[in-house]
Amino acid sequence: MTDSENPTLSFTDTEATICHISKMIQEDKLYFVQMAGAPLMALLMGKRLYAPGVGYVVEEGAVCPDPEFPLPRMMLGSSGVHFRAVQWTSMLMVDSHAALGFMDYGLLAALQVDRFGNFNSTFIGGTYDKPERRFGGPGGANEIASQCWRTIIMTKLQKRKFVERCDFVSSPGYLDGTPGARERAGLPADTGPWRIVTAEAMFGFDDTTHEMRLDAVAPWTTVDEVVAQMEFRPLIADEMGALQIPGEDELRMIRSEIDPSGLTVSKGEWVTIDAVTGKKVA
Amino acid sequence: MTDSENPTLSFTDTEATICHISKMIQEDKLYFVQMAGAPLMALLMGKRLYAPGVGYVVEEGAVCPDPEFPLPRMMLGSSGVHFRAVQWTSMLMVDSHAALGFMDYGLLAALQVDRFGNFNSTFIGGTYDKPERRFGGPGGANEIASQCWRTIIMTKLQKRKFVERCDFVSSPGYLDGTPGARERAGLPADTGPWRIVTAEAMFGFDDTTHEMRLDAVAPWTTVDEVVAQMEFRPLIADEMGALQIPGEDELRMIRSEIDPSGLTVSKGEWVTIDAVTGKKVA
Amino acid sequence: MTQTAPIIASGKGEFRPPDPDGFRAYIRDHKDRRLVSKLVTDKEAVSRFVSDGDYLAYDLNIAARGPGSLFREIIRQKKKDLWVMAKFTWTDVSLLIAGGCVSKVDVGWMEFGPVLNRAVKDGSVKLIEWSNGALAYRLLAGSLGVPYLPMRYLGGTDTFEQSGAVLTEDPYTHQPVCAVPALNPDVALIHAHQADMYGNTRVFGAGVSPVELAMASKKVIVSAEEIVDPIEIRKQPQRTTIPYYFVDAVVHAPFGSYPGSVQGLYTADLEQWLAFAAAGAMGKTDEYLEKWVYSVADHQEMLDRNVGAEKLQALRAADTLKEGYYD
Amino acid sequence: MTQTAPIIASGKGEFRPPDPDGFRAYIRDHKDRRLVSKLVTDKEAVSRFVSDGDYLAYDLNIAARGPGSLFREIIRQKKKDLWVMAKFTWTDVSLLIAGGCVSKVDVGWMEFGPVLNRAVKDGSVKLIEWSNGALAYRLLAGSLGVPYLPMRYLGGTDTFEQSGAVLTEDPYTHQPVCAVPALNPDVALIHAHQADMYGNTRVFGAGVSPVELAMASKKVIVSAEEIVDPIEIRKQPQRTTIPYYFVDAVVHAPFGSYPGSVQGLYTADLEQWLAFAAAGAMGKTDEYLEKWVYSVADHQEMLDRNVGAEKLQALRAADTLKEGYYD
Repeated sequence: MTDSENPTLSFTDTEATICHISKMIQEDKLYFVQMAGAPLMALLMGKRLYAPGVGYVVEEGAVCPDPEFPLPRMMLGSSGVHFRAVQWTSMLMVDSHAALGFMDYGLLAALQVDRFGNFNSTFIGGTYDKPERRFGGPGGANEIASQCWRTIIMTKLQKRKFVERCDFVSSPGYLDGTPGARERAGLPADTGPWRIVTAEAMFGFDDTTHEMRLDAVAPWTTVDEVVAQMEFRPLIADEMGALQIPGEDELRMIRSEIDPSGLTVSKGEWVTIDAVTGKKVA
Repeated sequence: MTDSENPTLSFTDTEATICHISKMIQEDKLYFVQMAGAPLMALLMGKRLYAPGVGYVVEEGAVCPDPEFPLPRMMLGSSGVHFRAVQWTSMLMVDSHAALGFMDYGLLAALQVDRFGNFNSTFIGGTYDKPERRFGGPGGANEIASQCWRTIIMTKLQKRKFVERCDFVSSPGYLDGTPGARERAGLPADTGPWRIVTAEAMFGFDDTTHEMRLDAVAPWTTVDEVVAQMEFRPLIADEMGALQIPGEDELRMIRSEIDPSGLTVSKGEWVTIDAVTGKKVA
Repeated sequence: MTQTAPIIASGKGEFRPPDPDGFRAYIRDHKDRRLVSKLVTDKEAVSRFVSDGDYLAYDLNIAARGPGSLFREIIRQKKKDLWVMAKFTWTDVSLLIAGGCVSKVDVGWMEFGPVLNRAVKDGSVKLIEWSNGALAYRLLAGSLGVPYLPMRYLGGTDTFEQSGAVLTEDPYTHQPVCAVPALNPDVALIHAHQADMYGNTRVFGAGVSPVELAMASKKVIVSAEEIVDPIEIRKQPQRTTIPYYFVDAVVHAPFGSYPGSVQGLYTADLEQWLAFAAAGAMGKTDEYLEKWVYSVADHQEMLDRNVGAEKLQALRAADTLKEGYYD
Repeated sequence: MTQTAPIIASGKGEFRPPDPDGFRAYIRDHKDRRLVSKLVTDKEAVSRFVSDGDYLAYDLNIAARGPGSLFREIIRQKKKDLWVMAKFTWTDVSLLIAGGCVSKVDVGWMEFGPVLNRAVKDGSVKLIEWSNGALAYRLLAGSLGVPYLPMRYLGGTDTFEQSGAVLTEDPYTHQPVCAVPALNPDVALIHAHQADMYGNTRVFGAGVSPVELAMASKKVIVSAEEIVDPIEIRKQPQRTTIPYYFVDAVVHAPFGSYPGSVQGLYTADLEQWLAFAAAGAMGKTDEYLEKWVYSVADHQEMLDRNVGAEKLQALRAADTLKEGYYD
């Protein structure tokens, strides 16, 4: 229930997730962003609002571009997203920059994620040889999640996405979670998933057990509601944080300058909340 | 003894060697030439006179340049030698072109060469730890002699240069000469030294034993005189070839257009021959 | 320093065993070292240099600076049993599958949909798992003339299990390190901004791995928006992306990336860009192929009949951010 | 596919064990990701970023587009115990030895002479044998973040025996293949045509391996003939050779390659180009160093006092083949 006097705010889960991630973007870090779409929009939202000088690379070899806003309707392969880069080079080069330890954060999307932050972008349901639904593959996610120091993964809070076991581990989290598991698999030391971000909740990982930990929830939901949307029970932070309500100005920015076509952000579940209390409006 | 009526011709051993090699240059082959100096001059002499369209690369990453004649006084690092290349790239790239099998011939100079075409550019005399005279090292000769299909080596016909054992094998010939010796050492299959060229004599290698074979001698010397200048006795070709006398026009070309400064070609031993008979003039 | 290095783990994905010396012998015997004109039609390029059963690789995709005209010519000529590298691709893999040209796909990323799903389910197309970077890295190995390269990713995942990678031990640090086999495609397709008749090629803007692809492949077909005078190449040697001796065929293909974009020249035709995916969703790929491939003799006829000069003009005009590409 | 790969042979040359994870940790903790000005004097660059005992590498040499001004500053500051990479070098290695800065040299190629001979004979300088290509290739390994790379040369020679290479077995073909350890220099010197204050760097013309050197090295000092406005870099991103985050210091050094040439800008000063070698032959390197290094405060003073504006003008005028470098 909510005070019917208060104004309401409607947005998609994608829009909320973009708002959450945009607030994490720091000017003194370098980011490796996977392809076009929501992860790039989240980075660019952060660049537009909080860290104008932030540097990032994209798989197809643009180094620290400075695109103009509003962003082009279709970002994949448009000259707009590579505008005013400091260098145009190749995928092999930017992957090497990550291998050398220059990329602080990888920014990715996932179909499915497990307790240890391993994630899937290959198939859902059935077996590898007879998948119910095949998807496009890891793309650059494997090298990004392996070689960047910390990985930020966007996904949706759904039971079929937060699973006990991924149908297929396309890209590495903490693998079986044991200490040194990534190093034993040949991956660079001291790397791994750092945050899993959804509209309703943000997760981190325990430093020793590498288990996913619920760190913060949105005002329009609760810890119990969040956990109810997961196949496994995550660790629960001793001090639960609160995700900020997307500001009207932020939503206006997303719709006018980040994804003017709405092709990406308008997809997904719509939420309507009380703009003051942040509670769901029935 | 020579007919004193005939005109005489004087040139250095370096000039004669350049003339010999220039006649081998073919337009339908690619050449990898080591640094500036006599080998590059020999290639460019061939390009100037016999194969104007010939393609070659140099270690510092110029692909198929088309320099203007006369060549610059100092070729090392001068823009003249990279003029009108089809690409300016890096040492790593042209080395890879050789690794892939695009470079038909490597063109090199050596301090010392042995019976199997192994050669030295590292030190002469004493031991590796206490050398009598240290030299500059293989430079690019090791990768060129390993990765080009065939290697052409320039040197001087002297006992201390054609030796039973090199003081140091900087770059590979046929190693111990046994079949597959290069392959067992990790080198690409079916590669190796092809010609050793001096002013007075040209050598090839036996297809099975990989021993050096005297194939041709200059008119101003004899097989016996040549062998007398070698520490080991080479195989002798059944049909001994005759090296051509450097033409007056060729020598004029070298002195006016190939090495106008004379810094390279005027060094070395002067020979004076009867321009008609090709015999030495006492 | 001289212990032995065991293979700790090994993927079960199919791959062609690397053969650097076999590749060298091919290069020695088949690549022309002379400056000869390699200008051919798209028809000729595909019929001479793409064979049934070839391993086919290309740079970028049908969304951006990809060899769109060559994809369609391969389908037009009904090439079969191709093993396709899906490195940073888009709907082009599904397009080739719909055309009946594909039997295997090395997966990095590809736009998925009904066409792909059906082919995977009925087993007509076999997939092998890699990643965009791993496939580019395998081309790097192929371009260096070595049989394999060590790398720091793939390990620990199901992707590794379904790939041809191995987990071995570095002979120097004795730490576990992944290794991947060199990839030397039979044929490479590269769509470029400019090329001369000899094959000297210029690609402008950011890209995936055109250089390594050209170096690693036995046969290289370049389609270019513009054919430039060879002297222009030699006047600006540092703008050359690929030197002539790697290239076997040069096709003059204005709007060759259509319906995709070429940065600095024209934008994608958004409507047609999405048309094939839509056709797939509606089970109408046959109609799509009939209109865009079979019913037209070649790329030029497709542009004339199905797109039109006015539309092409508009696409050129719509690419307003040309800064940095041609200067 | 899963046998063990033995080490068949191993060179005995000294090298620093590769440590990709240690390098990554250094990069994480020491390299600035922000766009901040890195403009410093040659004095400051060398005192801050070159330490006694460092492994020092540089691109090209004092004959052409080499960091001549930085060589002299290193000697002026009496840096000691450097391990120098002699990859496609010239008299610069002897110059640094004459200055008392060097304890070890990795040999590809270097101009030799009395200075070098004496240092080798009296044991004050230790040499390790590689080749130009092998050293560049070790930098490639360092630039890829891997501990080693396989390659197809070095094997079978005394060079191999005196290097740190190993002969191992390829896990895929089971053929013998050489491997060399990654090289990650402590400090790299790169003389460039242009750089902006952030370190975005442009090198024009053919070169050795400036990109891999910058990527593989912990500390990177760029000396540039010209400092350009950062917006110029962003307006032509495909002309950038090295992006800013690899670079720690940018020194504005007109005629920085003197007495060597910079292609497209000025020719070598032939007379002075040969002067150091002559001084070595006559046992007068002390006089040479006094005049060209110790008696002047910095590069600019050396140019003003020992060369003069007229001579510099003449060197610029003498480089008549500028085609292709600045366009």
